[in-house]
Amino acid sequence: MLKTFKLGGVHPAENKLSANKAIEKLALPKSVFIPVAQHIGAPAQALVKKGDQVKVGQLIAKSGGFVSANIHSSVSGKIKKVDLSMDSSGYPKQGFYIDVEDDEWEDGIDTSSELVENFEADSKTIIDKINAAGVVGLGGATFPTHVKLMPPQGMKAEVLLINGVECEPYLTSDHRVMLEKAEELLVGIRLLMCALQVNKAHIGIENNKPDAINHLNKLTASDSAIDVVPLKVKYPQGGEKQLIKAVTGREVPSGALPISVGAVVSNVGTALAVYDAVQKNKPLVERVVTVTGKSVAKPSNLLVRIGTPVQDLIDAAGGLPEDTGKVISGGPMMGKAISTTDIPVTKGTSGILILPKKEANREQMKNCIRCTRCVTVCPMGLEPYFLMTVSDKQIWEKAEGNNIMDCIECGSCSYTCPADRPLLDYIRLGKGKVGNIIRNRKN
Amino acid sequence: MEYIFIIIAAIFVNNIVLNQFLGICPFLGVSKKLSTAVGMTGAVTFVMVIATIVTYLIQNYILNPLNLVFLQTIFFILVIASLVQLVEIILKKVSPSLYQALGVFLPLITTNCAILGVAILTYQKEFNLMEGVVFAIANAIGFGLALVLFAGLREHLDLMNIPKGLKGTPIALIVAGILAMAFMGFSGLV
Amino acid sequence: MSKLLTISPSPHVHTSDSVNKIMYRVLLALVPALAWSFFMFGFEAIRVTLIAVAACVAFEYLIQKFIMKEIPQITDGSAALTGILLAFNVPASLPTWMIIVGALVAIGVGKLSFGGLGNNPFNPALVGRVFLLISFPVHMTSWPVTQHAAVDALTTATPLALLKEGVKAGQPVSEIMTALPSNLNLLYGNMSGSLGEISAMFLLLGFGYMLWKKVITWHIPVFVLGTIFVFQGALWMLNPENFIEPLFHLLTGGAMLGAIFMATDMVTSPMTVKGQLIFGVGIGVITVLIRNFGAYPEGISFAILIMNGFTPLINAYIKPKRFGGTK
Amino acid sequence: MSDTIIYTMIALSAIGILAAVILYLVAQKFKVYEDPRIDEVENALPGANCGGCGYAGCRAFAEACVKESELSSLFCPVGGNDCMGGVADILGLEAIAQDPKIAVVRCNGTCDHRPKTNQYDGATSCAVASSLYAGDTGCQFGCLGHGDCVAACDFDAIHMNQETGLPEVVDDKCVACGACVEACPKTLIELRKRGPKDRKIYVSCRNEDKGGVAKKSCEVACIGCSKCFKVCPFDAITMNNNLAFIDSDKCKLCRKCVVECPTNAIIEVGFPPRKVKTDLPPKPAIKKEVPKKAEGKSSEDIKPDNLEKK
Amino acid sequence: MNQMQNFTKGFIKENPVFVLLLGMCPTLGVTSSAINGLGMGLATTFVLLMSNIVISVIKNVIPSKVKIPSFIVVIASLVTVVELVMQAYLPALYKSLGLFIPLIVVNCIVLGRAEAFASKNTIATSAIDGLGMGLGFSFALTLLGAAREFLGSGKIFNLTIFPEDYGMLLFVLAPGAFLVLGYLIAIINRLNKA
Amino acid sequence: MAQKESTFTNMTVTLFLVTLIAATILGFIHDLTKEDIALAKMKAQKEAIESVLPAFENLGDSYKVLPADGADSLEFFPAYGADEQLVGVAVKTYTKNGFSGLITLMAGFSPDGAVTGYEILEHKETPGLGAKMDKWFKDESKPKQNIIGKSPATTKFEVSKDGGEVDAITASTITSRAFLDAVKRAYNTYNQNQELEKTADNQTKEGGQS
Ligand SMILES: Cc1cc2nc3c(=O)[nH]c(=O)nc-3n(C[C@H](O)[C@H](O)[C@H](O)COP(=O)(O)O)c2cc1C
Ligand SMILES: Cc1cc2nc3c(=O)[nH]c(=O)nc-3n(C[C@H](O)[C@H](O)[C@H](O)COP(=O)(O)O)c2cc1C
Ligand SMILES: Cc1cc2nc3c(=O)[nH]c(=O)nc-3n(C[C@H](O)[C@H](O)[C@H](O)COP(=O)(O)O)c2cc1C
Ligand SMILES: Cc1cc2nc3c(=O)[nH]c(=O)nc-3n(C[C@H](O)[C@H](O)[C@H](O)CO)c2cc1C
Ligand code: SF4
Ligand code: SF4
Ligand code: SF4
Ligand code: SF4
Ligand code: FES
Repeated sequence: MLKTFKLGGVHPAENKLSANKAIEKLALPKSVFIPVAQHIGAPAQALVKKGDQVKVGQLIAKSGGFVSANIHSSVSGKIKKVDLSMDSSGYPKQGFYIDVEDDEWEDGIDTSSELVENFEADSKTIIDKINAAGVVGLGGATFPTHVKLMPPQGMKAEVLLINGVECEPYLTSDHRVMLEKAEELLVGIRLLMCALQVNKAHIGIENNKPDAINHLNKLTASDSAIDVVPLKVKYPQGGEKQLIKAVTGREVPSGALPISVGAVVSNVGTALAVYDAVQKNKPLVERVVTVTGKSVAKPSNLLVRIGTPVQDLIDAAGGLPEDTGKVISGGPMMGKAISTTDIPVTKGTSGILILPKKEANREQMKNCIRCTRCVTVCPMGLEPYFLMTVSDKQIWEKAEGNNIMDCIECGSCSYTCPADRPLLDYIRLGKGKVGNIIRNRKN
Repeated sequence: MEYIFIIIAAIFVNNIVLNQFLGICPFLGVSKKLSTAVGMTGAVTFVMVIATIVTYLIQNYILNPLNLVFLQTIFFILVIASLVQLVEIILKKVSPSLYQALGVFLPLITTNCAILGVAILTYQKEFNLMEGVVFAIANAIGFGLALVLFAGLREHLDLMNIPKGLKGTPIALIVAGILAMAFMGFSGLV
Repeated sequence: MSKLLTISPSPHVHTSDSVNKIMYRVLLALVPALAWSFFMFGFEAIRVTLIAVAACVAFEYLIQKFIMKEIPQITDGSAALTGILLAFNVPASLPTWMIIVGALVAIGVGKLSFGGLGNNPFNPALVGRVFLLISFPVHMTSWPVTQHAAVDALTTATPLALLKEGVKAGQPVSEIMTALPSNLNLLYGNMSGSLGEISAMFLLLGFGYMLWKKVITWHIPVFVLGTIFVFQGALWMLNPENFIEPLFHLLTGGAMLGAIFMATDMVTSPMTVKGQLIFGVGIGVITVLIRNFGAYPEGISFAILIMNGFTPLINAYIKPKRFGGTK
Repeated sequence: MSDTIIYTMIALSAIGILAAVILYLVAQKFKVYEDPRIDEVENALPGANCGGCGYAGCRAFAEACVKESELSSLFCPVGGNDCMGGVADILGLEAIAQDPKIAVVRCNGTCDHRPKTNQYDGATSCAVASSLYAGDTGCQFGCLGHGDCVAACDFDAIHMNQETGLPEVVDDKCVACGACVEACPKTLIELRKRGPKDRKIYVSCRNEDKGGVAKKSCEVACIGCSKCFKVCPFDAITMNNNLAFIDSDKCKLCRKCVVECPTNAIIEVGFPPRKVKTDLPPKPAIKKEVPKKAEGKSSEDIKPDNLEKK
Repeated sequence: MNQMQNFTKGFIKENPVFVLLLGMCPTLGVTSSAINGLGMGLATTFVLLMSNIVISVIKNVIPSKVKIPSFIVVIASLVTVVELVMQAYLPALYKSLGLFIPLIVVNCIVLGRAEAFASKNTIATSAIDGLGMGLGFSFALTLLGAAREFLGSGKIFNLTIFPEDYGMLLFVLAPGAFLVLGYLIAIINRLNKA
Repeated sequence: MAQKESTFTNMTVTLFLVTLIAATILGFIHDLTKEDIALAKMKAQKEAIESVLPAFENLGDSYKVLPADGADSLEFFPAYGADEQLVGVAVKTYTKNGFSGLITLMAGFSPDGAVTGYEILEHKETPGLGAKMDKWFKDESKPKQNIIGKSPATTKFEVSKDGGEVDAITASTITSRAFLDAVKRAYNTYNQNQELEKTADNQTKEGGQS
């Protein structure tokens, strides 16, 4: 029996169209827009201004607080202006418009593709380098990685989990990284283990990527500290809490962080970025993005510079199909629909998914028939139908009492509901409201 | 066995609210929330048992010997009214926590036909004291059962989109009607 | 304008499952039992079914359109389902006007008064059925002669009614049993009774189909039937002269129909497995109580309605197992 | 006199006295009593339990009124001054007359003025939409048009205009309870002083973008040009974040600013037609009309139908 | 408010049953037929009328602390009078109303009107209020009784409208009381709005 | 309003006065109605007796007899014609086997034991079902359910379902059984008592017609 998490879960059609497409390097864009807020936490503070000349890898905005991250220029060229522009959050955000000129890198960055395996560094140096390189979680939440590597007082990490699950349908960027950058990835994992001072790491991979599992198994055969854990294909296997449960059997208590059960979870992309940051001095200026969709001419996995307009990626994949109805930044379950393809790729952009018109629209919502499907599939053991109703009727005490804050917004409930109810829409709303209430109460 | 029949009859077959129509006002009024329904049930049980005992004594040692049965109504109601208030002060002194839980419901109970009704029924059914007490407790449970069930249903209905005209009391009555209908299944059980 | 991108919150994909599909699958699951009732009761069964379905759908349409002033939603199949289940719960000889009254109560009182599909706390078909039973006890307990009765003696009374009669008249069960059909006959439905309840076998077939299509889970039917079996079995072991063996109670009356198709109505049953356990056991216990000790020979419809009443309470207190919740 | 009568008298009087004694004890020990004025005040209130006063329902408000030594901080928007006067009478206090208020929607971004840039297909709720993204037009401050405000109104006083896609307040019905103000995630609705004859002048825009950006996304956006600010003789206009705001307490309804605005972002309602004196092109017809006393209902009569057709 | 309005308000606008929802037990308990409803209504009307009069007479001499007990005594006495008189002269009706006659004492309308109206108003006004409310109550009970009797047995005031065989028994039983009252209130609400 | 203050004396005196006045009035009304209440009860009983027996001149003294199979005694009201001839006996009988418990009824028997009529006095049977017994068994147009003129001696007073000769009320077998049970009990007691008739004076006598 394959390992998996116990409660809930769904199995949407996988549609991994680009699984066999090797990572391609996307040509440099003409201009980029780099927002100062690409992570959870405080926005970074701008260090350059209009008219300044920048190089690739140059720090252009510095971390704006404890939970924040540095921002580096991903291209060389001139700052055209510092202004607002729409990004995938759906709201205009502050950032740098840079006109690209050449491809000149900051000094000290190792741009060769040569594998640097050995390291002497200690925990503190590694974390500092990660911090300096502006590495954030590439698994979706964009939580600053250096913060994660410094457990709060009294907590000790015991095990590192590497999230190679990629449970979102369509997306394949992590899959390709595990196949093509496995050696680097393993170095990154060792670095993370060293930073956390743990001596065990598991790489969790869904069973629909047998090639990645085999490949990594081969490479880690000699290393007893790292092993590969094949997991059942079930969404949201990649959810942090679910992954911990599946691999270690431990359950992160409600409202607590993974570290409370001694686990730290990092995405494979993150581990790769850690390798770049520590071994190559290379800040996080590019990432792998899957561009896919059923009517996309050439589904592909592209290595792109942060700030590149999404339109460029789509063009590289064969252009926006005629029947496009919806463009999503991320996967179909958790990604955000975007209103224009002019938005930039940011650190959190794992994929661009293009849905045809006939899949773009939702069905008309009907009354809840209390079929319990949503309850059954909720991986957190919540009652989505109830949470939606109380959020709609604004009965916040009941929402809180029924643990609305535990929702990981995986969308399994909305996906399953036969009455096409927008459960997660309302639950998200309720989470926001209840979150505010709780925060106000604390103050 | 007698007692079991009394209990089953009072709770299910002749449920005081759903079948006998006593205590409808609190049934409709105090059933909007589960927590208050539970509190009210506690208070009613308390008062119902005491009232039944006291009125039983009055009936048998004052009214019957003096041939004053026709004063039953006025006596019972006065006794119950005073009793409720008495309970209120005593409770407040003796157990403030219980008072917190039940106290707010006490004034409501004075004008609750269930108490007076059970007192009179105890007399009409010619129960002895022990049977009277069992009868009172069973009726209180029956009242509580109906009330708590009903409160649960109403809390549920609050989240539903009831048609405008039926919102509130009408739909509550319809629910009560269907509940009463379902409870008729118990008829003939004793 | 049409080039505009669509925006909606995640998730952006959805199962192909829908309310309509669920309802139509249940309808399909009822077909074997329906066919059997046509075979047993002939034209009368067709008449009752057609009228019940037509009346339910018509009332749903008319009330939604003219009283609630909403867009009628009759295509979802739930009104038709209520209609069929109502028909399944009445004798094939029921006069037409009574069926129509039952449909009005089921749809008007039981369902639309609460706002329509999904809002009703009580099973609409059963509200209609119990209304009819209490209002027209004579008609609701007179059974037509079946067309293919194997044992001639039991033409009109249902096995449960025969049993109740006998017990009330003080006969020992062993004596009454001689007049009752064999368990095999009961299984495939050679007995008299309400339209759709007679054939346990065909109802089980429908159950299998619904399980296969994942329309319902096994829990409620198994809990209900299991409880009836265990509780009745206990009584039987205590006193076999007063109580009949448990299998009889599983195969007669509405036990199968109720447990498989009516207790499982998702709108009116609890949301968690633990809640469904309480619900199912409650139905089983009340059914056995009424059947053995009450005035009615059959009690599952009352039992389901009563437990429907408990459902909100159960839902309020029995919560699903929560990830990371305190154990 | 028969025995029965004598027994009756004795028994009943005895129980009467007993009751009196018990009740006396109650009265002694049970000092906390409810001020009977609470009931009276509650009776004087409209009983809508809307919470517009800031208290949890009418009774809570009544309690607050009774406790307070003066009523300046308490006001029931539904009952208005008459009602507060009544409360003041009961309590023997002065009611502070408050100017009657009315809700005003500060967005004029109709479909014509503000082209759509995408199609929203989520839950029909402004709150949900606004938590998702900026909106289906270029203006991130404008009305989303899903009618949270309409749903929030207990008085049937705010309706969606199907043509403009914007909510409209029915002046006669609005009691200024503020529910819609709370409901709007874009804080578009403001409670403003009800001017004489329901006249009002306000900047119907919340766009804080720079002029160019604002103008591009919506024709009638306030571009923050400050012309109105300069022309206002009463200092009623303030400029903040590229946006003008008219304080209804200071505005004397002189209508000078209205003609100044280059984008027609300032709206005047309830005035007689103006003698055309300016060089500006004629105003785009503002759909809103003063509801005439008797026929005021006509506008709502039409709207529910429209809604249903959708 | 003029006396006329004072009198008529009890019928629809402030109907004790349909709008104020007071005195639900007798409302549901005795209305299995129109005649029972009417009888109970009139008995209650008598008590209401008399108690309103008596209480408005004595209101000034009653200290506030014993107001309620005194009122209860007055009401209970009146109820006892009704009980005795009915027993003597209308034994059949007395039998069918049963327990609910003594329960008039705790009928919330009676005490409610005494408290809310009679203890603040003059004798004449209180009398009119009592009568109006009482008749409103009677009207409601009779209507409910008639509806139930009609649906249940095809009769109104024992006059056969349609054959009894078509009657729906449920309506004369307990559940019918709840159902019919529920829908009646809904209808009255709608009429009140219109 | 010049309301009295709530002092202890005030309160006590007021309540005392209120109760005293109430008591006085009630006492008087009770005295006034006492007779009429008794009369009304008598009248009801008399009417019942009259309706179950053929025309008679005067009633004899009533007496109570304990039935062989019951805990409570039955009350007998012999009725005599003009010539002091026994016209019939009305028996107030009961059964506890009704659908909802106790049913009491008055049954009339001619001296030869045939039922001359019956009247239900008290019952809690379901309206529309069991409650139909008030007319059901005296419907002369339906000989199979009519018991008037029949004697339990010659007719089997049991429902046809149990092998008797009386058709039960539709869907109310329980009530019908109970009803017949009560009638039979009256008959049996009456029969068993006929021998003792002569020594009736020795029986526990109630005040008779008081
Ligand atoms: C306020 C805050 C503090 C956090 N602190 C820690 C931490 O100390 N250690 C850690 O391992 N993760 C920490 N996290 C990261 C979360 O555990 C989690 O990894 C992150 O939110 C991304 O999770 P996701 O991608 O599953 O959504 C923190 C997150 C938040 C929001
Ligand atoms: C429902 C859900 C699904 C997720 N799926 C994945 C996934 O497939 N792969 C992944 O790397 N992270 C996934 N995440 C994010 C992880 O929870 C976690 O934040 C991440 O692995 C932490 O690594 P990072 O900080 O390096 O991004 C998912 C999160 C949620 C809430
Ligand atoms: C609410 C209700 C009331 C009933 N009332 C009576 C009744 O008063 N008398 C009676 O004999 N049966 C009554 N019954 C019916 C019995 O339960 C039983 O079905 C019937 O007496 C036996 O059926 P049969 O007469 O058709 O053989 C009632 C049933 C119900 C559900
Ligand atoms: C498994 C299943 C069972 C159902 N059983 C019933 C039923 O017993 N009675 C009924 O009226 N509707 C039934 N329905 C239809 C529907 O859920 C019902 O009409 C709703 O209660 C109406 O809100 C059932 C539906 C499903 C899916
Ligand atoms: S899945 Fe949909 S229909 Fe089923 S219970 Fe949840 S919300 Fe209701
Ligand atoms: S989105 Fe939230 S409520 Fe819905 S299934 Fe996922 S965790 Fe549960
Ligand atoms: S329009 Fe707004 S302020 Fe006016 S009554 Fe409605 S909700 Fe209240
Ligand atoms: S005014 Fe606000 S609440 Fe109303 S529709 Fe517009 S955005 Fe929504
Ligand atoms: S009349 Fe109010 S409780 Fe009975």
